[in-house]
Amino acid sequence: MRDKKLNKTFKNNLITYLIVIISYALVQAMILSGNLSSLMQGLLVPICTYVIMALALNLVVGVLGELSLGHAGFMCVGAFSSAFFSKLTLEAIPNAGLRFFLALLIGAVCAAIFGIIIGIPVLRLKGDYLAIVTLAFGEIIKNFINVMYVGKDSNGFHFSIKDVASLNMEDDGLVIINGAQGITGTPTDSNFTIGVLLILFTLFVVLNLTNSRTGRAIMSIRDNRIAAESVGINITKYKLMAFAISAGLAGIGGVLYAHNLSTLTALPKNFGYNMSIMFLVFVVLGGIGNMRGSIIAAVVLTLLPELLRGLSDYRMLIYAVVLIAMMIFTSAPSMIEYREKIMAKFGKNKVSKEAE
Amino acid sequence: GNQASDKTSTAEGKNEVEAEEGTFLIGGIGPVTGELAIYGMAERNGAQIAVDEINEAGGVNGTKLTFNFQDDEGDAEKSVNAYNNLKDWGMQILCGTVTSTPCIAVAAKSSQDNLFQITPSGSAADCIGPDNAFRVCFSDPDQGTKSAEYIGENKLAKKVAIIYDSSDVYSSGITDKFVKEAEEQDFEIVAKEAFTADNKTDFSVQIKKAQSEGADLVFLPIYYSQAALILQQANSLGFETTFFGCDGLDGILGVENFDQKLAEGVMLLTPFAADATDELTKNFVAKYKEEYGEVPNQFAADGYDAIYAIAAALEKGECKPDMSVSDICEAMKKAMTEISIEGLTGEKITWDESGAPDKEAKAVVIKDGAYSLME
Amino acid sequence: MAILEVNNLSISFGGLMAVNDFGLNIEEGQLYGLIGPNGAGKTTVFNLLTGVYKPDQGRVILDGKELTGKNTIEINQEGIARTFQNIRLFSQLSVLDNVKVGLHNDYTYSTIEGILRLPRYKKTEKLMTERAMELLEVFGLADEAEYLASNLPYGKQRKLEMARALATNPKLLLLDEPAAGMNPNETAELMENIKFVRDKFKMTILLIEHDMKLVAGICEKLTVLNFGKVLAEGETSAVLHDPKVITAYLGE
Amino acid sequence: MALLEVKDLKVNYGVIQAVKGVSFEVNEGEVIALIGANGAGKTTILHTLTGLLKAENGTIKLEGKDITKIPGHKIVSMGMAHVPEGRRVFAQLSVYENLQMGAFTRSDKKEIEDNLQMVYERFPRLEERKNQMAGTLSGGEQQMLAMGRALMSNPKIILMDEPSMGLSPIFVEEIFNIIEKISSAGTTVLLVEQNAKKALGISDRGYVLETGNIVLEGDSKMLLNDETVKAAYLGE
Amino acid sequence: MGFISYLIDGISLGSVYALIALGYTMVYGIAKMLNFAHGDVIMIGGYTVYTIVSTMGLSPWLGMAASVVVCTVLGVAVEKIAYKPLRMASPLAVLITAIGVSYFLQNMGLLIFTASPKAFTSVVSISNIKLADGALNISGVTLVTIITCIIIMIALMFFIKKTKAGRAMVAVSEDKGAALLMGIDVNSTISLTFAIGSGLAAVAGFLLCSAYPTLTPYTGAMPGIKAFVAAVFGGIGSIPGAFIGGILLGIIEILSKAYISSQLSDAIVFLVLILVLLIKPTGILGKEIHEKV
Ligand SMILES: Nc1ncnc2c1ncn2[C@@H]1O[C@H](COP(=O)(O)OP(=O)(O)OP(=O)(O)O)[C@@H](O)[C@H]1O
Ligand SMILES: Nc1ncnc2c1ncn2[C@@H]1O[C@H](COP(=O)(O)OP(=O)(O)OP(=O)(O)O)[C@@H](O)[C@H]1O
Ligand SMILES: [Mg+2]
Ligand SMILES: [Mg+2]
Repeated sequence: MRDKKLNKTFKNNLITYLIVIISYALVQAMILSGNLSSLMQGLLVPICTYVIMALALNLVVGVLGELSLGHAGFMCVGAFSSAFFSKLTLEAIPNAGLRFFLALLIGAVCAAIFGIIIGIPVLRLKGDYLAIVTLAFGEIIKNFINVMYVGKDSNGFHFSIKDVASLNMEDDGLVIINGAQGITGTPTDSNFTIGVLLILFTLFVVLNLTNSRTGRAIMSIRDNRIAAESVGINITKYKLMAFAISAGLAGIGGVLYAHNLSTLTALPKNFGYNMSIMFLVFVVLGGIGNMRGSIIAAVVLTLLPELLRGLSDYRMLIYAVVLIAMMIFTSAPSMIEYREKIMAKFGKNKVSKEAE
Repeated sequence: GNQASDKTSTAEGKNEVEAEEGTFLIGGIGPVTGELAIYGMAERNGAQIAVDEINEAGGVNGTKLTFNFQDDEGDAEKSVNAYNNLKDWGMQILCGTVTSTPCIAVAAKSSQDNLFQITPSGSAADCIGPDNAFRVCFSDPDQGTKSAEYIGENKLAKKVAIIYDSSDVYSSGITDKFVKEAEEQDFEIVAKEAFTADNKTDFSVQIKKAQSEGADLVFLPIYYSQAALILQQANSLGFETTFFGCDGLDGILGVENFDQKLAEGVMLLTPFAADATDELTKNFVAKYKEEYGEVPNQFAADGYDAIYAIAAALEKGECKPDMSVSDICEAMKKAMTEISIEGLTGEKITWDESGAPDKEAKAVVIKDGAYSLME
Repeated sequence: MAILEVNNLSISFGGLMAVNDFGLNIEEGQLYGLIGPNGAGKTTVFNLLTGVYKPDQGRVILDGKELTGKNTIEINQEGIARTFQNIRLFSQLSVLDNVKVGLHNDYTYSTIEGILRLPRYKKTEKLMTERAMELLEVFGLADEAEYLASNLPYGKQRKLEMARALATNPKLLLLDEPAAGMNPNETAELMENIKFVRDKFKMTILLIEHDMKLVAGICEKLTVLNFGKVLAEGETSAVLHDPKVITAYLGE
Repeated sequence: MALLEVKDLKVNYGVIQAVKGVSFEVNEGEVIALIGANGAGKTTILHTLTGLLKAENGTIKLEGKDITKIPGHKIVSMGMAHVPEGRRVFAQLSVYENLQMGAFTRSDKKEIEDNLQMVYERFPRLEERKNQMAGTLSGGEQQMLAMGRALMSNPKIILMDEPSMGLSPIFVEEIFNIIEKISSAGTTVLLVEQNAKKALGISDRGYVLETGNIVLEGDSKMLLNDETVKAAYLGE
Repeated sequence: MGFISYLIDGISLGSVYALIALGYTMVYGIAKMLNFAHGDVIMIGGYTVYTIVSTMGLSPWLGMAASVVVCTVLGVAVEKIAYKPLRMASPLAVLITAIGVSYFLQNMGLLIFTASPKAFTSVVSISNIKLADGALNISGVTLVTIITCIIIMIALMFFIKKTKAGRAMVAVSEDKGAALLMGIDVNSTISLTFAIGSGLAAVAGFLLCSAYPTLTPYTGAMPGIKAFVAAVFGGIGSIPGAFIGGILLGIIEILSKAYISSQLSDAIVFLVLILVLLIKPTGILGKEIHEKV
């Protein structure tokens, strides 16, 4: 009985890993045989980014059971800190692989630190109040980066929240973060292979965490805080931990994002609450707590608007309709029941056939 | 649930414009949904008019143009997607993108492909970083510097206040240079107040700051939707001053139902005025109104000029539609520095190797509900 | 020596004195009953003992250690575990995992070891599973170990709560109406379970119950609470024949 | 004609069939006990009767009128009230407001007031606590409130789902007394209970439910003496 | 004088937030869902008035009436089509659907009315009030907005406390099943909630557009989010809380712009919000719900 269960989770996780790996292999094969359009090739890294974001958010929403509307903020921190680093060390570290690896570390750590900072209010707040605080944090980060000017010259770093001029740099100075204009000229160090490796890493962390002592503690808080306390689970510690890990993973998503495009700005479009909500859409559509679902939802919903390009001006309207329809299809109790019934019929047929 | 197989079925992303054999395939990119849609739509429409005109007149050296415009929602990532989509379609020349940040991202890609790119309105300095990238509009630094010079040289004011969008690349880019140039000029910046994309309905504080500092000119390096609100709010606060803006302000008179009295006396440094009396403009405005039911703004004019620049460069570079993308690019790059076009946004526009246009900025003032050229 | 010593414990909600000057002494290994009319304050006493509510006054001493003012988590680590009147399981976890959460503080490995699946993870998880299965066995839940807790029938959910509480290896186990919603047969089985737990684990048990068959059947001593105050205490049979208790609680 | 008549009722949760074709009837003035183990489907039946769940199959007739397809909110005003399992009082409302909620479908102010006094008489504790938030009441108090609330609709028939659960012995007596009083005041009662002994003690007839089927029915006294019932439900 | 004048500005801005927040909180309080599309219903309301008054040249009163009707019908329709199937699903599923509806309405607006901004003609013809020799200026729209807010707030509280339909709403918000057992028609109660919420959105729409008279398909989005913040700030679900939250949010926003930094004002507003919630975790007037153990 017990072995069966272990096997079941193991199998389930294995399937998830396999889906990622096989998809990767198929896509690679298509690229090599020249069968993948430029559009799709261009979408590969963004898709990896969003998959990572969905997985990271699912850790908070699905496993910890708290609503975060600020994950774009963590992603933003990861993106900017790593892009900052990469731009700065463009010459000092010529090896793109090493540079990107260090950028990853920096992005993840910085984002995780912000995760802990956000985690503090998380301890006191619940539900929608928590959601609004995470949203607020995300917006603060975005707003702050928009007025942040950082430059470097022979005298070292200069920092200002007014404008480039007040950096007071020597003429040889290099503006690294230029307020709303953000960072330009980040090396495009990421690629699809790296993206998939990072997805696998994120999956590894999230799945193994969930199936461990720590994961159980986090889930027990989700299911019943009072009971968790009564058996001695340290609520503070585990909530913070979940938030920090999730933020760190979101930071990795940000690093991938930042090293895919040559411009990085903290616009509402990239890192605003709308983006956080988009990640939430992935998580909810894929099934709360269901990592494989998150992956699929992130892929489908990132592709969808691109596939709808043919509809021109109606594109986003149709996208909205499809989103609503998918939500109702996957979550409405009547639909679920209907699907269950069909599945049951299907299952029964199979059984009876086997019996024959 | 297999992601990869999903992709194969759609590998040839659908595209509503047929890629016609034997024509030049020109792509366009810009926001036609989302908050910036108005700029993308104007540019698309303006460019389309130019394409139709050229085709009617027999095309470029007898070869017609096909134009395909893709949405990017004003986002860098989506813009790269749009670019790739157009590449799949067979794009040979890119007329885009409309906004700056996406333009920088796309320019990085187009330079890898060595695909000729001319942005009608991507004004950030980096938009023309790679040598395959050109632009039609003035750059942000140019506009900032020129505005400050203009104000200083014409002694329009002693005390200047700035209200700008600190979350916008265009606006903060102009502001930076304006402030810098102001040091050289004989006026003082008494207030520099920001707003953000998330906070752009109420401007009472910014206006009051300018008012209480006694600004005799308010510089508005922003887009006209916000400017319309600022004018309205300044009016109700009884703040009478000169407002001075850049090309983003163009279009303010076209806001439906707008009380044009509010805009009376507003000055702007813009390459295009829909009320100009030259034949070219009159024709264009008439056509635009007929097609799209609106008065075109500067973005439409930029799009129009960009297409004409492309046509001129194609002609000069003796390009053929069956040439490779890279060959077309090389030919056009060279041709661009040799051509001069009569555009809506400048009488004799020429380009240098950097990709920047050389044209005169016109300072216009709104008088009696119409733009009129200032001397 | 008394394992639990409670002195003049009080708490009020608004104007209502829910628990008023409550005292209690339980010897090690005793099976002690707390009974009283609905709303008398029994559950509130449990909440005070486990730190869910902070008392307005009074002290709680467990095994010679002062618990007053400690929070729920600390109190659990000091050795008090409980079940709840309205069942509180980790409904989306398996039955086995519910018990493993109870083992959380006694069987440890770090998060990193968990993520990287280092040897200590494997070893500890194995030990945890064994221990948890042992506990489930006691309550006849071993066959349902893989069920989602919320899919268990009601009576088994109550038992699972007990197993989970026991997993924290407490000195004192508090059971709030363990037999509520069970039919007579199930109750009889539960009584055996409780006695077994007490004997096997040398546990001290304090329970709240309205089922007099259970109370009379297994409790050695009783305290009767009425309007937040102690109405009577002593040997079970004596208390149950106390006329005050009969009028206030048992009825004729 | 029976006041409540249920024929061949089947109810599903998704693919699980919880009630598998149950028929029974309740005559005017009767007290009927429905007993059975945990998960037998008792609550499911009651939920279907008052429209909280949809029947898959079968008919439910109240005073001869088919109410199977009638939306749940119309059933109360037809004279059927339900004291749900787990009380389900409105936790954020006061005791008084909860009772008023029970009279939602009625508009006769005067009669509602009389009814309220009747409830207060029957449950003095509720009057004492009339301004307390229902969520902070003790279990027993909440049970009283749930019964009082159902009585506020002045029903012809009242369905009670385990009203004695979690109550003190004296109160269990009390509740069963109240049920008898409610019955003698002319209200028909359908009583679902784990406490089979008490339930059969005060009822006229009883039905025994096992995993979604009625396996035994008859006069309550007869059931009390039935060996299988004794072994399975009375713990003797 | 400067401070008072900023304070007045803050109240003006806040009154608009408050008005929107009232609709938000009303729907949240009863249907327990964050209707992220609320702001976009406001936009539709604004366009309705615009079409009738500015395009067709009819009376503003007719415009306002039509706007209320259009929004109410829209709100109820959206509820029926998009939210009702998810009544028993997780609240997050409904939240996501609401986001879908929000996208839908925005893009609908974009297709019908194009992206070009329209200048809205104020429906309020009361002129400004000048105090202290003109140094303080209270706009007519602000006065009307605040008065409307207060009237709506009181009316809503009265409605919920005193009327049968109002009490039904409270019951539904607590326990839909138990409400049904009381004889309450849960579906029509929720429809009514949306009808009222959307009607309020229409009112908010024409007052918002009167105060800040440009109208684009995205006009409602940001004020919608701000109003959500305001509603949480005041204690979501609490009607007076929405009012207070809205006004305070407006004041904080203006004062931080005026005295700290106009660049960082968004950050400051959100920082204050976080601090307030840390001190009072359920917002200013939010009820702390103690779970009985
Ligand atoms: N958080 C609270 N706020 C207000 N009153 C409370 C609170 N918790 C309990 N009470 C009140 O305190 C009294 C005692 O409640 P408690 O739950 O301890 O009763 P109990 O003895 O366990 O009763 P039962 O046997 O019915 O469960 C009750 O009158 C109850 O209404
Ligand atoms: N919401 C639900 N979803 C799926 N199955 C359910 C649901 N509610 C009840 N069931 C199942 O339906 C069957 C009958 O349940 P029901 O609650 O009617 O039993 P009961 O006789 O009232 O039991 P109890 O004495 O525990 O109240 C049980 O097997 C139960 O697990
Ligand atoms: Mg109790
Ligand atoms: Mg039941």
